[in-house]
Amino acid sequence: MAHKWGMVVDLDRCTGCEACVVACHAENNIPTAGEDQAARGRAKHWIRVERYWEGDFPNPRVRFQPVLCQQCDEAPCEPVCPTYASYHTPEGLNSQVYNRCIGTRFCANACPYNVRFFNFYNPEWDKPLQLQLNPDVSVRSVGVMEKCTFCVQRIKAAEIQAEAEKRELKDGEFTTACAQSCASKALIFGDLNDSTSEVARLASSNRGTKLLGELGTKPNVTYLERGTWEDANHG
Amino acid sequence: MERRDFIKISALSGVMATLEGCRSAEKQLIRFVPEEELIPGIATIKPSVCTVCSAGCGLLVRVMQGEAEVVRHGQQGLIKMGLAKKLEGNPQHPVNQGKLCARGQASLQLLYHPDRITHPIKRIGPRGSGEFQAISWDDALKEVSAHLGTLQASGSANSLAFLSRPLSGQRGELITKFLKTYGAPPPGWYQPFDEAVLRQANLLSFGHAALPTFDLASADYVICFGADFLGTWNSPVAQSIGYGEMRQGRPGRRAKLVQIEARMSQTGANADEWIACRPGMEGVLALGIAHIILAEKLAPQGAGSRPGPLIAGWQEGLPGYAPEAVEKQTGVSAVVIKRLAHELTQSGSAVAMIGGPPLAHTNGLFNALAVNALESLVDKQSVLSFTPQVGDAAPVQASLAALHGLSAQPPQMLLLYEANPVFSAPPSARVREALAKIPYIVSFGSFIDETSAQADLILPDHAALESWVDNVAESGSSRAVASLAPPAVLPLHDTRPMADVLLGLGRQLGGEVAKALPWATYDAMLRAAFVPLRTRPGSIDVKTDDDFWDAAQTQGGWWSSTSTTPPGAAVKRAPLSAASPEFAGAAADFPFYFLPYVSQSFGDGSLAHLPWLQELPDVLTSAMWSSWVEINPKTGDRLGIKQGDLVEIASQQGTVRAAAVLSPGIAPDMVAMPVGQGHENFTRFASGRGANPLSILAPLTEQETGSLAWAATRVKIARAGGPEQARLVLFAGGMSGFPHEEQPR
Amino acid sequence: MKALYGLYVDAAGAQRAFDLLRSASSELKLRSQQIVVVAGEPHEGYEFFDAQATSTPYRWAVLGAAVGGTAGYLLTTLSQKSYPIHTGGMSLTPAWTNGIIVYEMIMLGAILTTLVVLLIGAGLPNFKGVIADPEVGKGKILVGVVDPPEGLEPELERRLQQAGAWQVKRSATLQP
Amino acid sequence: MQTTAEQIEQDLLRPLFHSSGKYWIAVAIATSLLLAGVAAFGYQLYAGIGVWGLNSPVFWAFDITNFVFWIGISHAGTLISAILRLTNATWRRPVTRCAEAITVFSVLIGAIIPLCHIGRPWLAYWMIPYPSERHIWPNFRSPLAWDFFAISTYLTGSTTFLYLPTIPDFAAVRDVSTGLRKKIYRVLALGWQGTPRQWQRLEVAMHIMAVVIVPVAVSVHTIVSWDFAMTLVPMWHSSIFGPYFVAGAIFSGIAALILAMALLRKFLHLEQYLRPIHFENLGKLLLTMSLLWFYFTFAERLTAWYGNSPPEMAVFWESIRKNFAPLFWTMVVCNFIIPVPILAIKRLRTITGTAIASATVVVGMWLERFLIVVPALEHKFLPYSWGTYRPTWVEDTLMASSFGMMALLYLLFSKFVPMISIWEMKVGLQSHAGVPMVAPAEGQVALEGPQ
Repeated sequence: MAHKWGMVVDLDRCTGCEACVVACHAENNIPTAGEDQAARGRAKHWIRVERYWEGDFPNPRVRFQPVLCQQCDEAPCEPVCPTYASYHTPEGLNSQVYNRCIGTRFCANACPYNVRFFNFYNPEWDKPLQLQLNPDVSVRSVGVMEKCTFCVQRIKAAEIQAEAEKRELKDGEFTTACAQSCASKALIFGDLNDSTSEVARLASSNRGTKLLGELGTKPNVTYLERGTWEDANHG
Repeated sequence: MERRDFIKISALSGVMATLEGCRSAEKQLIRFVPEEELIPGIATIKPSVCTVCSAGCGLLVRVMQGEAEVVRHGQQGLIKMGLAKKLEGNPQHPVNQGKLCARGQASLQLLYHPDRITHPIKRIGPRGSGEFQAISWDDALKEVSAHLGTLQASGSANSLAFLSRPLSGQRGELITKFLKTYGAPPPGWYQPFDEAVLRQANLLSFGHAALPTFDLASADYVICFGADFLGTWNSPVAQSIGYGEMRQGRPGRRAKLVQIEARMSQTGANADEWIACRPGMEGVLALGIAHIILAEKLAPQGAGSRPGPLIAGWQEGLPGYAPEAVEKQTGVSAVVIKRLAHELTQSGSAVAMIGGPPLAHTNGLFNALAVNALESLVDKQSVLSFTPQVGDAAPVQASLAALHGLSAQPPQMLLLYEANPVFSAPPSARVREALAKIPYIVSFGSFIDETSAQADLILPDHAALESWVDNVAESGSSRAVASLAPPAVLPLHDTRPMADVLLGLGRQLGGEVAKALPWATYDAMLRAAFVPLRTRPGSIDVKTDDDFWDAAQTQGGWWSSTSTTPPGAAVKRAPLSAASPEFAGAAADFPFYFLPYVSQSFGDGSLAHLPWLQELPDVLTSAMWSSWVEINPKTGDRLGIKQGDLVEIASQQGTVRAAAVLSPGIAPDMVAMPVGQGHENFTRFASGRGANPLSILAPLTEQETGSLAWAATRVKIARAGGPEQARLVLFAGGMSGFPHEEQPR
Repeated sequence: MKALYGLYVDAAGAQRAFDLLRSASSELKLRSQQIVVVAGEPHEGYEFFDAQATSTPYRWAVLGAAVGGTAGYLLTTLSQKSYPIHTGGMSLTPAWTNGIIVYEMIMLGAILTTLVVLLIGAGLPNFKGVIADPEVGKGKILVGVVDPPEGLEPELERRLQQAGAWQVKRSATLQP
Repeated sequence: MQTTAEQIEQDLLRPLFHSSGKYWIAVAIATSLLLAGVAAFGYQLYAGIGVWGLNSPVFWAFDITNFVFWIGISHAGTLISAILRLTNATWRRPVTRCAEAITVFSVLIGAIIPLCHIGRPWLAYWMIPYPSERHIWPNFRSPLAWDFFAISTYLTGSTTFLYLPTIPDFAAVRDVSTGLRKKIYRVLALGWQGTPRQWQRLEVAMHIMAVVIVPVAVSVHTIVSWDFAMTLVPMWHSSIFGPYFVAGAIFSGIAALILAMALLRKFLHLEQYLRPIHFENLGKLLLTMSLLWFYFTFAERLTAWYGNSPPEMAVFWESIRKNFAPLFWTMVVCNFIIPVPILAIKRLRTITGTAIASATVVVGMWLERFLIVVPALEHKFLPYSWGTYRPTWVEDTLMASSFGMMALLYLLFSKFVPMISIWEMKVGLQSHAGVPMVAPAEGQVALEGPQ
């Protein structure tokens, strides 16, 4: 049975430590924009932890919400691309083929989650920082869109490995860089088609919601709402 | 289809990643014979130890072959070598169990930093000018040993000083031995935000002069006084793992987190209930809660009997801490205090912890003892425990005293290792002046920072991933943990490990020092220290020392089998009665409490030079590349300060300027600034960026321990300019500030 | 090439000349192709002009539209099937979107055919010499005979005059 | 002196043979603007499109604003002249050509802009459906692919529509000119003779073109609007966009046409041909469109306001009350408050009056496009990801140069082609009843048909 890669984001576990953000930069060769470019809104974070204030002092509440590409089944970003740079893989990945991209940026506008990023310049690394670049991940040149890939390089490596060993992929045998670094296990990645997988189990939790689910984009990322002590212990 | 893409992608990236290497080949560099066997494109995973904070997490380094420009035997050339590509947590490691925080992940850039010192350099310009010139290792070492020799010969060996950040494990041991046998005073361990107060309190309350370890996975109720245990305090990764479990790891059972602080920390942002308490009054609040518990007999008989008596009036049931009285002092309503008391005692297993700002007041020890008393009163399952230590030596203690020593009688010669007091010490410590009086300063730093810029000679250390690393975990685990790892990658530059250099100097000095340090290299010393562990029950069960040594290296260290150390007996001493905190600056002239806090990105500021962390949006403000001051929106309105405005913060010690961030998570009578920016000289990424809040701290110290009361400064603030002067870079730049105004339709 | 023609100030005169020539075509042994009219603008309502009216281009345009539409349909369907790539959970060849392409191709087909049909129908481009006269640009209408039969010039000239020619010319100015 | 075919030919050919110093100054200015744009684009290619003010989430701004604006302007000519031809409105004759010229040139500019705005312009040809070694065809599900087809069809159509009725005039120029000029026009005229057969074919072809070009024009701006409406972006995802854009396009188109006519009239001394009646009639048309535009804008905003869905309201308030309020209300003033009274009051509906109204409308409609593109992108769903946009000098230059290009093309056109169809004016001479096509020369009554 084909895989269907998905993720669960447990908002009750997320501490906003942003280990996932740095992990993603390291894994996916995301260039650092620098202060000036960042000030112009060109900082790239394939995964970000959004922060929303609720209420005012002395009773402020904060809601952290990690947002990455939702890998929508019916992704608004895909059909608008005239050159098929953005398309849907049979494994449910919303993939971006850099060398097909001519940079119309239509996909980025069509994406309701603003998780697509554009290379306004050719990326640069002050030597010898470039030695850190992950050879499994393409470095994106000027003029192309990029976005979270669910660490497709890891997926493929694992699949090829399993195929070589003539076996099925085991749940948790590999995971994305962000999920791997997440100490409180707020990010869980896996195969939604494997009913025994942790991600499949959690995705069906009654705390589960979809980000902007009302838009009908059918995301493969499920958010688990925050619980409360009172509910858990007194009712 | 995807296969094809995948191969295409990897191929392409392979090319791109080595592109730089290829370009430099045009400079007709000699191509060295590879020094290690690696299969191109196949990753090797090597263990290592994270050195960026004291938690000492275990690492797995992803090493892949690449082509790098390196220096060997004074020759520059290209070499195919293993390059560290990514840092992950070591799943076997008891502290971080395969997880790793943002700072740990980013520490990879310490290895590849473009501004690393790549070879020994000697000062040519005036001190602090940062003008250095290259010098060969031989000459450099000759110079140093000459100085050491003459110093010893002239009988003033005791005027050699060593200043370093606290080093657990054998590095610390080595330095101590070296100084002892040389005849010099013991090393000065210095670090901003040291935990001297808490260690002292834990010694008094629990008989352990160490940071506590929490089994949060088994907690049902956590009341935390100011400790940012999910962000930067103690062993954040270990604590975050437990936090995840206590939140959603146990079906039908979810713990409550109550955070008590006046400025919302990252931990506070996750709390189920956040309670603002008047700064420095946390101890009183804790005792207010304890009062109810004792009065209403909510806790089992004898609970809290050990640390309790350290507080005056405990036996009498804390008469002075009636809720109403406490409400007056702390600003926390009596109703809430009562409720907390009941919730704490009703829950299965509760824990009270303290850390950070509450300890950084003149009455810090009292606050700590009070919370410890409450803890032992409510903690039935001993959620709080202590990590058993490998040796019997107590964890090394950093303290401000180390600096006072320097300025009191300046030594003839100073050795510096990974300490940057010029940046991080309060102005009252007069570190710059003290250093100026020292004739000869040698630094082992890998970077030019404010302090090493004062050095006469810099002998650059290997990066952690290039050296043998070891660490003894002070907390964060129920087992004794001695982390250990061989170099993960070959050195990139013409650097040498500090430990080896010190051993070498010892040999040249001969005599006592040589005898005490017989090892040729640091790994030999490590081996000697580790091998004895073989006999103890733990993670490695082998017959011979060699096997043990190999196993320890592949495993990333040794750890004992589970054996928690519950809180021990309290020290008998005169009980402490409530002391209200003192502040520098009269409330009339300086109306705001000033809170410098440990930055989520830069820790105590020593990581401000890593681009990944500079561009990491602060999770509460989304600020990048900036330094800012958090102000309550109401205060902002009152003073006409808008989001992004330039604000001048003035204390009795001086002023700093930073961009205003209006945040509802801070008391209207407080302003807070993250530590880390404001480096005047710390690589291309951090130099001249933002302001350093530590530079306006008052010299107040905690009464008993003498450690710096860094939360005891009062300031006044005023708008000093518009956003254009302030340089505040927000990732969520378009999100309208707080509060969101509702539009009438 | 020889020619003999008269210039007329208005369409009525041109019509008279045209009729005279035509009625006399048998006795003067003129083939209808030899009779030529050149005007600086259309003259609706006059027989010599309306006789040339045609509606064939409409039929051609419709045909062109059909061809364009078919091409559009084939382009959209075949190309998408030749390398199936799924996007946004849509079918490979959604009628909704392909319809737009087909529509535009229909229009393009009609436009191009119209252009071609016009050029062919109007015998353009044509850079061989043809009868022309600068006076035409000034509003006169030219009616005349190409290669008038030997010896009949005077007779022809008389008739063109009789039709009320503003001027009769024997030597043709050749354009362009 | 009497208005005759001869005089018409003289008047309308004059600009081709003589031009004032003013003309050359204008050409110089337009050219330098265009070159500035070329330079800016070169810099952008060299440095990367980062030299623009774009960022995430505002990935489109000036570029697409100008694209929509110019495609909109193009709806003046062809559409209007086609409708007028079909309805056989005889007063159209002096208007059609300068109108159709506007269309061709603005579509051209509109088509160039997207090529400059994409991240890798050197790969723009991947939009063209051709069998390639990549085995990949354009994605016909993408509105951008629709754009490609619609715009190329429109460009082909309107060029043909402009060229066909010009052939006889080329011939006219050919016949009166000599030397190189003659050679050029000989080619342009394709050897046009003027036989009844040719005239008949021409008129039929023009009729077909008129029928075809109207639905094409409508489809073009509808599809442009779908670049926005097909997304889920708040205030973009709206079915009103198709008609809204088409109406807006015709609106701005007529305004541009009136402006152009006023200028031609003044500088080419066509007072006798472009007469108050034309501005009168087009002015009425502009008034209608202004009212229509207001209706659409009101309907669009009301729907959002009443529905009150938070994502839409975020954008709504941005433009009505917050950062974009100044621009928004300027737009309302330019598109409605100023033009309506001017055009509604007969006394004000003069040539100057209509010209002024048109000028404000052109500005207003540019603002409208900007206000459609930018505020929505800045405030898309998740507030944390909101952004702000400021254009850079590169974008400003490129925009200025698009106007420069328009001016230059139009100026050159007026130098090589009679701006008013000579033969159609001649037809006007023999016109049967209706408005006299040519002003009575002083003290004379215009000829009306054969006498």
